[in-house]
Amino acid sequence: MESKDSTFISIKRGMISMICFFKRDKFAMTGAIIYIFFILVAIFGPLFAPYDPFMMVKENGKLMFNQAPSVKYLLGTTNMGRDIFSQLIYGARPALIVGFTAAFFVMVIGTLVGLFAGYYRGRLGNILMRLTDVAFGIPFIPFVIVLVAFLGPSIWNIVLSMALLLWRDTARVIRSQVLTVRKRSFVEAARVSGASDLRIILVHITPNILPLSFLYGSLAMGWAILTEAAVSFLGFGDPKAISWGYMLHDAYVSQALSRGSFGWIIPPGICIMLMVMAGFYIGRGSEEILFPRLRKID
Amino acid sequence: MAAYIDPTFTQEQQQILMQQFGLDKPLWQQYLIYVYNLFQGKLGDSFFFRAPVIEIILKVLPNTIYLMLGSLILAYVTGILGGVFLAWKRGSSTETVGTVFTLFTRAAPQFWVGMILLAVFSFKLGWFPSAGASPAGVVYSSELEKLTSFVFLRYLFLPMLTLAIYLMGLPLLLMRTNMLDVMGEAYVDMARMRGLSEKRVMLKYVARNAALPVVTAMAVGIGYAMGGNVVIETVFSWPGLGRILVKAVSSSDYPLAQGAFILIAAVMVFMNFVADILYSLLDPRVKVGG
Amino acid sequence: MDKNRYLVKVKKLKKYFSVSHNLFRQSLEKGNTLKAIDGISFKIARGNSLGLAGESGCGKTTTGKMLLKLYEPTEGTYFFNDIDMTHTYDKKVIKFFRKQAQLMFQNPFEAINPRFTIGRALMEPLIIQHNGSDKEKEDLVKHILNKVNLQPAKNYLEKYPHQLSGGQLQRVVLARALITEPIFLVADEPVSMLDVSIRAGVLNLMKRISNEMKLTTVYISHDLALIRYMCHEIAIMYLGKIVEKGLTEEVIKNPCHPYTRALIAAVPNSDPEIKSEEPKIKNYVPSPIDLPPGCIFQNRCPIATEICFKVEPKMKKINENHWLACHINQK
Amino acid sequence: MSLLEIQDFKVYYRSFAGITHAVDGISFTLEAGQSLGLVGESGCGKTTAVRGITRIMDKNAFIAGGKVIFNGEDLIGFSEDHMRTIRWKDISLIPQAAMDSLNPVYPVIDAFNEILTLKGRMDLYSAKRRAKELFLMVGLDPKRLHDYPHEFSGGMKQRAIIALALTLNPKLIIADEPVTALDVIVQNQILTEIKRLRKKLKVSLIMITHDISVVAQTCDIVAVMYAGKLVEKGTAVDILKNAAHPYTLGLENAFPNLNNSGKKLIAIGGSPPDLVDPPKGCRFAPRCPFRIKDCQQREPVLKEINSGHYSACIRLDEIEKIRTKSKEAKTWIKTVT
Repeated sequence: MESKDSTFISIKRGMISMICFFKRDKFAMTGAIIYIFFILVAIFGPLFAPYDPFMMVKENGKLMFNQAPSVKYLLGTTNMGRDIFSQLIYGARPALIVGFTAAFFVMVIGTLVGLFAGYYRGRLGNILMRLTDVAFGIPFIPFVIVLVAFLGPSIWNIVLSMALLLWRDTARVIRSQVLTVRKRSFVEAARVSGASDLRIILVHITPNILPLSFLYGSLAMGWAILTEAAVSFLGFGDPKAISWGYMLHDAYVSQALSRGSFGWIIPPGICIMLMVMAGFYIGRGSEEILFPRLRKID
Repeated sequence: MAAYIDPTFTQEQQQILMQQFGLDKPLWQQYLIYVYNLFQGKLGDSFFFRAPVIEIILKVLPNTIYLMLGSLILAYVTGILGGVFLAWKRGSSTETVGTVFTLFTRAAPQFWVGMILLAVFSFKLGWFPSAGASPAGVVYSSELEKLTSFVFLRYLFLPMLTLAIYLMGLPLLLMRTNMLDVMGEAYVDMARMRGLSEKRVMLKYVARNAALPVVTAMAVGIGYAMGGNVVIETVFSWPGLGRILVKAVSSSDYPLAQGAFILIAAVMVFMNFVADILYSLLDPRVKVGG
Repeated sequence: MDKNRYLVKVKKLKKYFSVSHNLFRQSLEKGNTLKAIDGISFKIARGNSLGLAGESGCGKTTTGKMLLKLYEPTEGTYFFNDIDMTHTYDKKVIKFFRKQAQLMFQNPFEAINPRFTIGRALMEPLIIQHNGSDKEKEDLVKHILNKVNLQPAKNYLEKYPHQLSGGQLQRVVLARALITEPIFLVADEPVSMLDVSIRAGVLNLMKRISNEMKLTTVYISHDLALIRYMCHEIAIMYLGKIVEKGLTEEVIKNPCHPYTRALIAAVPNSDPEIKSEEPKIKNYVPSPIDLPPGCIFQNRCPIATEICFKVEPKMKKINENHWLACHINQK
Repeated sequence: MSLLEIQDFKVYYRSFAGITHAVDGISFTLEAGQSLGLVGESGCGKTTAVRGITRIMDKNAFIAGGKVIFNGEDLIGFSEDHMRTIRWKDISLIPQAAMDSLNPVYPVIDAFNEILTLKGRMDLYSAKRRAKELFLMVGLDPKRLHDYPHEFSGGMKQRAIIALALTLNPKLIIADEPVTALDVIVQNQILTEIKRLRKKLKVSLIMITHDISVVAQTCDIVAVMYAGKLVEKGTAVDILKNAAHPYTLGLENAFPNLNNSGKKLIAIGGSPPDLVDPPKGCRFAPRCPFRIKDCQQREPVLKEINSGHYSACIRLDEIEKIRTKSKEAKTWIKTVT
């Protein structure tokens, strides 16, 4: 009974501290609101989207292409006569899917590699560190492009290709954090009490580095969304999903720039920017704050 | 396999090509042959351009370097100065606005920024050319002449600016937080205690030390720059490595794609090496080669 | 003499660290070996306490960690309870050793996992070592908190480390060390981070509890006054070697090694009417990498002669309670 | 005229919890050539107090009142520019963290040149000569002037910092725990050096420390600080042999002494108060075994016991009795409120 109560209390306490955190920190609060907004759009948006995003809208049998923004077509139409506003709404889904799944993989892989590389300073640690160095030596976007082209253009392949490299930042930061945590005397105390290596890693070290890996997860979410946009823009995106990057690709190749159709160019970029910004805000741009410590410790 | 080869080849030519590249063998063997050739310094021939890969990529390499170095320098100079400025204005609303604006530049997709600049300054206002690195028919006698010609610089300007806007965020925010960190160091208080002016303390003590990790972060900046290059070269149709890579990948020109990829990686590794040397020159605590 | 008299027996123990930055060649070659401990020997009788004194970098902390098997020695033997701990890889034996030998730390603010409550932190060794029921464990935790004067225990169980003061935390650290009922305790500078007015309380508590529990203890400290207050025996360390050892009173009242003398003379006298001595020794501690032959103290010693630069002095008994490693003062 | 006269000096910190009364009305005077030891435990406000004098303070600290009369002028009214002309020329500082108080990216000589050539004080050539002279004075090899700070050992760095503090022949040197981070033998060397130079150059010194025995050997007068207030001041002999405040007596009980083996250490129970909301009356009262009702009502002021020896205790007239009783361990076991 008592343990149940205490779990309940600790959950309640956790919720309260979470709310307090968001309340205290205006940046994190803004980020959370942006995310919630886009999540709602992703779930319910299609219900409100005026048109099917792939549909070539015809009025009186005439293809309504390159329409200027109007009440009917809020942001105008594409050169194929598709409604831009509807595309924009549908674009939230792939962005969130890519963001969340990539961030999840990045967090898990990066945290595990960082934990083991930091804790086992011997052969295993060295191998993992070299692996991270190698990952740092590979140019990121070119790698994703090549791999996606090879595997075939789909959202999951994009996520996979990104996850294969993007863990490196997290791993390096987590490792340096583990290096400092493992030097703290409570870790030594655990060893003196007879705790096994695995117990020390899981029970004593992990809780102390988890906040950092969440932070890197939220940043990775931003990177993943940006990278997906870039890959789609270059024409390697999933042709079955309308993503914001794909919309910009479409706009670019169909001369929207020279026509000055800002209604087509600007909104998808703003959506991407807001979403990435939200990730930065939740992590409060801490990538830059934490970065100086990354290499000092090596 | 034959699908990758230009259909205008005769059957016989195709056979020769297939054998030459080992394209008649299973995929893993093809790869081993490729790696073997790579170690011999042979990158093979491009399917699409029907020319040696090495020739194609070396021809466009200078363009990529100009774009990358130009924007890196621009980004780091403005970034470091901006970081010093924001740290100086710490606690003011100027700082908050500046920080948020910088975060926006980091969050905006770089190709999108490029597209907007292109639409405004090139298509609408006509101040800058919209694509390529030089007008048709212009030939430069040397790279130096190209680099000093006004025409080329006009072509370079927009892509360089776009990339610089994207790259500027890292050194700027890093410089700002480092400055704030260093301000807490004992030697800064001691410098004030010695009666030095605030300007001198901020520049000689704070900024000088805060800049060190920013140089370290250049390694990361270079990584971003190489990734950014690929996208921005495509937006501005800049004839560089990144664009070659994108073209090669979309036309399944594997030798060319791999060649470009390897060269990009090589440039990155080399630039990292340069950043390390630069760091050891700036920080007396690090010895060269130590 | 009773064979069982000594709990800890250390013979010619050495610990070398490689300081080579070469990843592939981490061999212990000359020139890149740091001799943290270079052949030390001592015994501690059951229930006795030994103070390891010396300046930073003399190897006293490394010695403490070797006594707890946190480091494996490069050479030499270490017997604990008549079991050769240097060559034991039996998991059961090691686990039992972990129950019997415990450690106290210098910095109490780092010694407790910041994510654990005090109750949880004290529970941790029991989860590993104790087979009793949850209720039994909880009672043990409360009992030990009372024992270290953190009363009422209930008030502390749910607290996090950052909510306690340094003195309270150091008591929690002591409680955690004692909760498995060890027979051996190593305390590494246990009060150097605490304020003077708090220190005495922790020291008195440690003294009382080690008597009650008949603990064998090792105190590591740079503070001779503290060691004199806490320990029966003392060993003075310099550059990884013991230069003088014996009963604390004997060594402090009648120091024979020039280094021990310098250490004692350097302690400022709290009586303003008695002026402290001017320092006699010069130079600084040499780097422990690549030391010259002969006595390790040669470059700073005010009485060194020719032999000190050639032959390393052996540890010799000068009376029943006093050992010394010095060519000059041994005669 | 005294060199430095501090009257009812207050330095507070703004924080989330409220205003921390870190230094809350301290007064002392320092004659030219004298050395003063400011003793107290961590958080008692001793560093804040001297930082307040030089006005090199944290962003959230502010001077809440009082006077700092240096050489006949009140420094509190000085502008930042005016303060800059006083710093180092008249008042210099030897900080605790000698390791981190030199710019790591410049050789040590740069710090000397910078001070010496500031505002055309000297040309570079004479500056170099002066730096060499100073290095010799503190027992360092002048060749090492061109080394970087990280190439110095702890003791050497502290010597270099002392040399730097002497550069402009200041009237007052503030030494903030100058030997705390050093090993005993080096500590002794540095303290001896400070004493020697002080006598030779006739400079005044304020030494901040938590270690009474350091003060005993280096200072003429001693002031004991507790929770932002001075509780006792007097000559070194007054304080260390005839203490007249329960806190000072308690500190001496708690201090292990190498020369006195029979002494049993006695702790002061409890811990220092929260300075955001300091207790009413005497700040030591909650931990004091001699407190009476009045102690927690009325704030004690420094009263002279005999010439130059002051103590802030309400029961000062019973001090003989308190002194005797304070030597017994059982006195201090009394529970703390």
